[in-house]
Amino acid sequence: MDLNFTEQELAFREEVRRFLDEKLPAEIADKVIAGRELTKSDMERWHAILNARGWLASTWPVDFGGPGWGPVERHIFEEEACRAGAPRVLPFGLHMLAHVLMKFGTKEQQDHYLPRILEGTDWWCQGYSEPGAGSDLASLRTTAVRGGDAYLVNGQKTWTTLGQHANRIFCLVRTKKDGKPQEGISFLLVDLDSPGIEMRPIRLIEGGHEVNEVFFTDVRVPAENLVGDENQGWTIAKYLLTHERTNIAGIGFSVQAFEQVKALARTVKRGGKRLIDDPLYAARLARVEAELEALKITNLRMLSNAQKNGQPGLESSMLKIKGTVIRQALNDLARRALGPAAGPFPAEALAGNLEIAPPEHARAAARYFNNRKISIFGGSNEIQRNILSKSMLEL
Amino acid sequence: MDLNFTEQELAFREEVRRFLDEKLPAEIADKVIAGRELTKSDMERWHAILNARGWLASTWPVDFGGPGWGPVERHIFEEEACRAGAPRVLPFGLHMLAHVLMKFGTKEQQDHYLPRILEGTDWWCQGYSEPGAGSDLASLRTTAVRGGDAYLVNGQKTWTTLGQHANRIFCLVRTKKDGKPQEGISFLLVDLDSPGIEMRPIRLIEGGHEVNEVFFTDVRVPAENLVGDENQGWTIAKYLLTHERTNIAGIGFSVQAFEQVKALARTVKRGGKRLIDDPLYAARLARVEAELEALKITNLRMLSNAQKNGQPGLESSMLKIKGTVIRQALNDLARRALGPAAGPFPAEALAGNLEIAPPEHARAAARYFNNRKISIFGGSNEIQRNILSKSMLEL
Amino acid sequence: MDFETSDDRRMLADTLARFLAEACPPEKRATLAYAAPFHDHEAWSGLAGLGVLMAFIPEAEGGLGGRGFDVMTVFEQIGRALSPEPVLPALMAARLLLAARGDVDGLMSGEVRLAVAIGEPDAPWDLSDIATRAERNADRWTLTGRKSVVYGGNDADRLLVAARTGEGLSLFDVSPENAGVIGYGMIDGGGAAEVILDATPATLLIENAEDALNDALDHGRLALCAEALGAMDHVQALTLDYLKTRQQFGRPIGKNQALQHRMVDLMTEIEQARSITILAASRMAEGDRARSVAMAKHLVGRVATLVAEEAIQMHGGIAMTWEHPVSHYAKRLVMIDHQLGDTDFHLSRLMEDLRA
Amino acid sequence: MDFETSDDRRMLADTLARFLAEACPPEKRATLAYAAPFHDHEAWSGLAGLGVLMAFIPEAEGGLGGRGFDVMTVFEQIGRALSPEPVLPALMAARLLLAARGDVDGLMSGEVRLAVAIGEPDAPWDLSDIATRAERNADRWTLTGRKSVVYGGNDADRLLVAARTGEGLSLFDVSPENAGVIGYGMIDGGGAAEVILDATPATLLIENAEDALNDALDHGRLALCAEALGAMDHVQALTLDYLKTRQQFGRPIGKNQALQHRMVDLMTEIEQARSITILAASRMAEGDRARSVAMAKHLVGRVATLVAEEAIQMHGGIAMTWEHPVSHYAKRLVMIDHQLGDTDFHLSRLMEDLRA
Repeated sequence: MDLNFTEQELAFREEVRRFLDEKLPAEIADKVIAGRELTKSDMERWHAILNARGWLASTWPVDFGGPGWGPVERHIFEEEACRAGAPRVLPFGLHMLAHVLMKFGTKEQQDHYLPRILEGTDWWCQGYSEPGAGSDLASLRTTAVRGGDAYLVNGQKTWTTLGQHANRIFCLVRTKKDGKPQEGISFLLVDLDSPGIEMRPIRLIEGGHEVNEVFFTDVRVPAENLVGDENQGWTIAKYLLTHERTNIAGIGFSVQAFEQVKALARTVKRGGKRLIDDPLYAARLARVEAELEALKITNLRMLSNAQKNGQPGLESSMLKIKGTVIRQALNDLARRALGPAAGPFPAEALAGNLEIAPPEHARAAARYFNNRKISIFGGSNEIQRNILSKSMLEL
Repeated sequence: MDLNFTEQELAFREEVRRFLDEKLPAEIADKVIAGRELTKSDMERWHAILNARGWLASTWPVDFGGPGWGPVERHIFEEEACRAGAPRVLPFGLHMLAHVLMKFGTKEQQDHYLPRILEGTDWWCQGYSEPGAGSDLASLRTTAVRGGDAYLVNGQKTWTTLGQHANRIFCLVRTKKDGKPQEGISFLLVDLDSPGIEMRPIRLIEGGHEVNEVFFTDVRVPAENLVGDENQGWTIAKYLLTHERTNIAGIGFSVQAFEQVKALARTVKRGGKRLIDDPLYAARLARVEAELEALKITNLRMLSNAQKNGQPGLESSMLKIKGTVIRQALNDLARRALGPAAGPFPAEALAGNLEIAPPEHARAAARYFNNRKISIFGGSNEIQRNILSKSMLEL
Repeated sequence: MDFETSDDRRMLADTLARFLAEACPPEKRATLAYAAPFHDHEAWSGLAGLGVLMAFIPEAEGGLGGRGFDVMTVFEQIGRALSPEPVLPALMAARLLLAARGDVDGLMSGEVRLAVAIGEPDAPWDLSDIATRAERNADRWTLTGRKSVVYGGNDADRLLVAARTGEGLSLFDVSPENAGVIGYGMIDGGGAAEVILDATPATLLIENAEDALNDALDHGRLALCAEALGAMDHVQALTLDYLKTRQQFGRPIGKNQALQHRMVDLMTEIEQARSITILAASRMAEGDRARSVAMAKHLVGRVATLVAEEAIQMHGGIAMTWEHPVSHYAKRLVMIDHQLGDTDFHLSRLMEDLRA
Repeated sequence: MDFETSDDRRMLADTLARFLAEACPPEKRATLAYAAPFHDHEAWSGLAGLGVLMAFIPEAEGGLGGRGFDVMTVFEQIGRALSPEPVLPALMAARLLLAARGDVDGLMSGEVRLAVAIGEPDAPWDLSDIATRAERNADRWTLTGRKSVVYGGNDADRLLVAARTGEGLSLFDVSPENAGVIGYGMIDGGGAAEVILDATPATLLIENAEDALNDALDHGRLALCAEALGAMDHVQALTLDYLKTRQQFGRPIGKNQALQHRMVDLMTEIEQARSITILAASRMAEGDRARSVAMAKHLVGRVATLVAEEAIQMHGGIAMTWEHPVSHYAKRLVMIDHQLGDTDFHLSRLMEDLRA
């Protein structure tokens, strides 16, 4: 039993720190830390910096041009990147579609798409969810009908994260109506410039635009854009779901959030005293601190298992649940710390050049509301409990 | 909207207080407040005092010799009795069987049994639960087979509260094996002195003896001891369940427990300070205080409904849940307050004449463990949630 | 003992409900509550026309109510409809004007909108922390300090301002034109302002105003509890309906026992919140007003946040959108805890009582 | 990074598990843990014979371990088997004797049973509250005061007693024959004692013993966390098994989704408790030992109580009986929080760190 990183792992961490120190643009880090929206060019810039270093495709094997990191290296990189305020690398092309192509794609598809993902030529978004089919993918209704060398796609996708920045979307579509609902699903690559596609923004609870609806009306998709076999989409989707999910516990985000809240609680004044001197607030914070320290170890334990078995265990659902609960608790503490000053609409939090809340916390309430999503998407915490009950407890 | 008691109700409360002040024996109240076991003669003594005042059968209508109280009077009486440390009146004969007899019994049964309940000639216990059939009464297995003018009873009952003090037991027994399981159940009165009955104590978690197992081997029960019709037992059981459950929220117990814990927290020293000056402890206590104050009003609101409709609503399940959670929280706070001193086995809490905990709290841990039962028996809190979900939320 | 709502109050509630349903339907509210002046002048006049503001004034002073249950009746409807109208500042101003024996006619008619400026950046909730100072030159008072997140301050005709005068606190009347008033909208809709006072001329209304301020604050807290209650009732109904209609894996999601039990717990918590608010409403004129209000605001603060979070979680993604009413109710339910003392602030007050 | 248990420790765990399963089966434990001396002399000798007590002593001192993970290994098995043997006082005594550079041979062989007397009626957990005083006459020390709920004190050959000497705390060796030792059994099994010191002769072991005492206390706390972990693992297995086998309304009760989700939450909490205990075990020789141990004891205290309460609730009445093992595990799990600082006591220590 040894919780310490090896010499080699420590050296790697040093290397990552040095890289972030030198290469992460300060103006991007500031935005990330304050929870402000990143522009597409912010993200492109950061992707390019990572790509130049060979670290963009952090989950790719060496054969495909990845750095060949194991779970521990990936963990170290993510932890350090979060701590430094680096933007999250968009997973849709790099961590999702790329793995589908490596496993199910043709050589041509791999050769065509993978470099474009690395270079940022293609920005992918994900077309899984539909209105009325969130966690229940088997009830998909978007259809793709084969005619000659193309499919005709009709239907609607939703919750398409950052679709506004993308030029391509990978979709699950229904290619067969009879038989079991899972059996008639295919995995299709669609150019968002195709005629018949309309993307509409969805405004979220706190007022931001990060997800979209995508409408397909008689959209023609070349048959060569099918990945895998027709009606193999369910298998592909399951592969992606059970495929290693990196940083599912979101430790890095939580560590950063904890440090921010702690600093805030030492700054905010309630009457003559610091907020941290209020025992009720300090107790809330200390409770989350202990939970977070425990989760770090839980995460390492499961990483260590994954390292050994080459596959993450079913326990990743546990990380998802605890990880989201802890992050949400920290977002909750940040808004609480501000009292009434958490109230102004984010855009108004600087009123006439007057600070109402400290600038890096002006979005505290917005972030709290926005992050209610993290216990819902990617399989809600209720779904995760169902999975754990069945798979680990065998109930 | 007026939360105050009427003049009349206030006068009644005064009367109850005077009565308790004059008539409740101090040595009995002391035992109740410290949570020590009452002897049968303690209980007989208190029942007799109440009966002399005409208040023993608090739930009986005037026609049968009860005081004719409504829900509010009963509430006032119970609240005051708890506050004064009066023992709980045993419900089995007085509040359960008596109502069954009034509704389903023959004139002969009423004339024979009701006075004996009042006078304490008969002490009843309840034979519902069986091993393997707790909340699920339909799966009862104790059989009663009719032969001539008697039933032959075979089987086993369990969780028979204070059966060691009783001379009679009322039982649900299976009188028909085919058909729906609910349809073959009958309600039978059994003399515990009958040959073939054996009662064995069950020792509870904290070491006390308050429940029993009862074994029936070819026990002969006269057919006249059947209440209602044969196979009507399910109807009778449901009648009892939906029949007004007095003091289901246990407000009186909780008020008394709260006052005790508050006094304790002002006495116990942690270093130089009183425990109540520890903000974490004070916060726990203040949270329960607010919950309890709210529950008092919730209880009055539902009483007021019951008063108006003549029947308690389905909300009584809500009172059961919150009431038990609050009582358990108070028991939890009492044991926490004592720190290590909560640890000694109750019988040893006075070691060599040395107090380890204050005598009235020497059973704090025992009471905490024993009262884990209150969220289980009488329909567990899970069953109550199922009931509320179905009946009130219609889910 | 009687838990029936009186006929008068039931009539007021019904009228108000009908009015707000028309004046402030969800689609309209999602826009107007977020654009200056962050409420609707027409709706405001309409409310006043219904006599809603008169419900805060006793009959002896020319009003129609003034009791805790009147406040509760009005604000349950405000909460149910999620109205962004600045009724809360009007209530608090009414209590202060009554204490000052001032004229309440303009307030009751809705013609004069008042805001109450108490909290400050480093003193959000506790009167004893107030730093704004009043100075007297001859018979003229001036105020210096900053009042923060003054609800309704963005659109008020007069500001009632608490400031320190030597030993104690006094209450002053300030014209917004003489102060630096910087208005803005809130994340849960409605408007507020920062008020910068820099030797700003002011009229003394009440000397030694602690009691009057506490009375106004406690009435405001009761109002917020009632508002939360109305909002929770509505959210509970929406969530129940969703559980019954939304299908997943071929059946309504409400068939999931885990959700059923959570829904039962929510219902129970909401009933407890209702009970403690009823208790507080009944104690507004009694010696234990402060304790009852602290219990209510503490408990409601906790429950309202729980209801907001659970309602979103049970709805799933749909309630995360601006378009869906639950998102707006959830924001209001959470942010109510940020006004006039949060659940911990009021718990601390209860803890003080236990220690004493 | 490596989370594998070493072969040596795995062997120790297996041996210990087999030994305790035989020496302390549930039926036997339900009796022997409740009758003086509240443990089993034979089992004690057996444990010592296996080298269990040597695991607390570093190799350099003639032992076989002495690291945090050695402590964790032993106490997980103690907890899993619900053994009432006074191993905890032996561990704490070992740490103190090591600090005093005293002889540990008798301790390791099990021939000398030691108890550690620190807590007092008004000072259950905090060293700074200790009131027992040591006085020196020429070269002879005497102690006066009362030590309360001294685990293992009912059956100890020697007592290690903390007492105040002028400025600081020192550690003394006291023969039980010279003190008033009143032994009794505990509600969760095992024995303890009140120790009355009235000018009781004592031998000074360590002057300025704060560091040594804190080291012993933190090792004791780690041990209690590990004991809770072993007990929780066993209770979780029993509960899962019950959910799968117990039928109600014609199906296993584990088919109730509400119970499934609660069971998943329990499992998750237990894994978190395991993680924080592993962290603490890894920090026993480091500068942040106190903080890691406080986090562990805080979190484990909360989770152990939750597991106890949920296990009883999910079992229903059956787990309320003396006859059923879950009742005894539940008592131990709850009462562990009463030893060496409860969940709030340790949370307060974390709060202090946050403030600093």
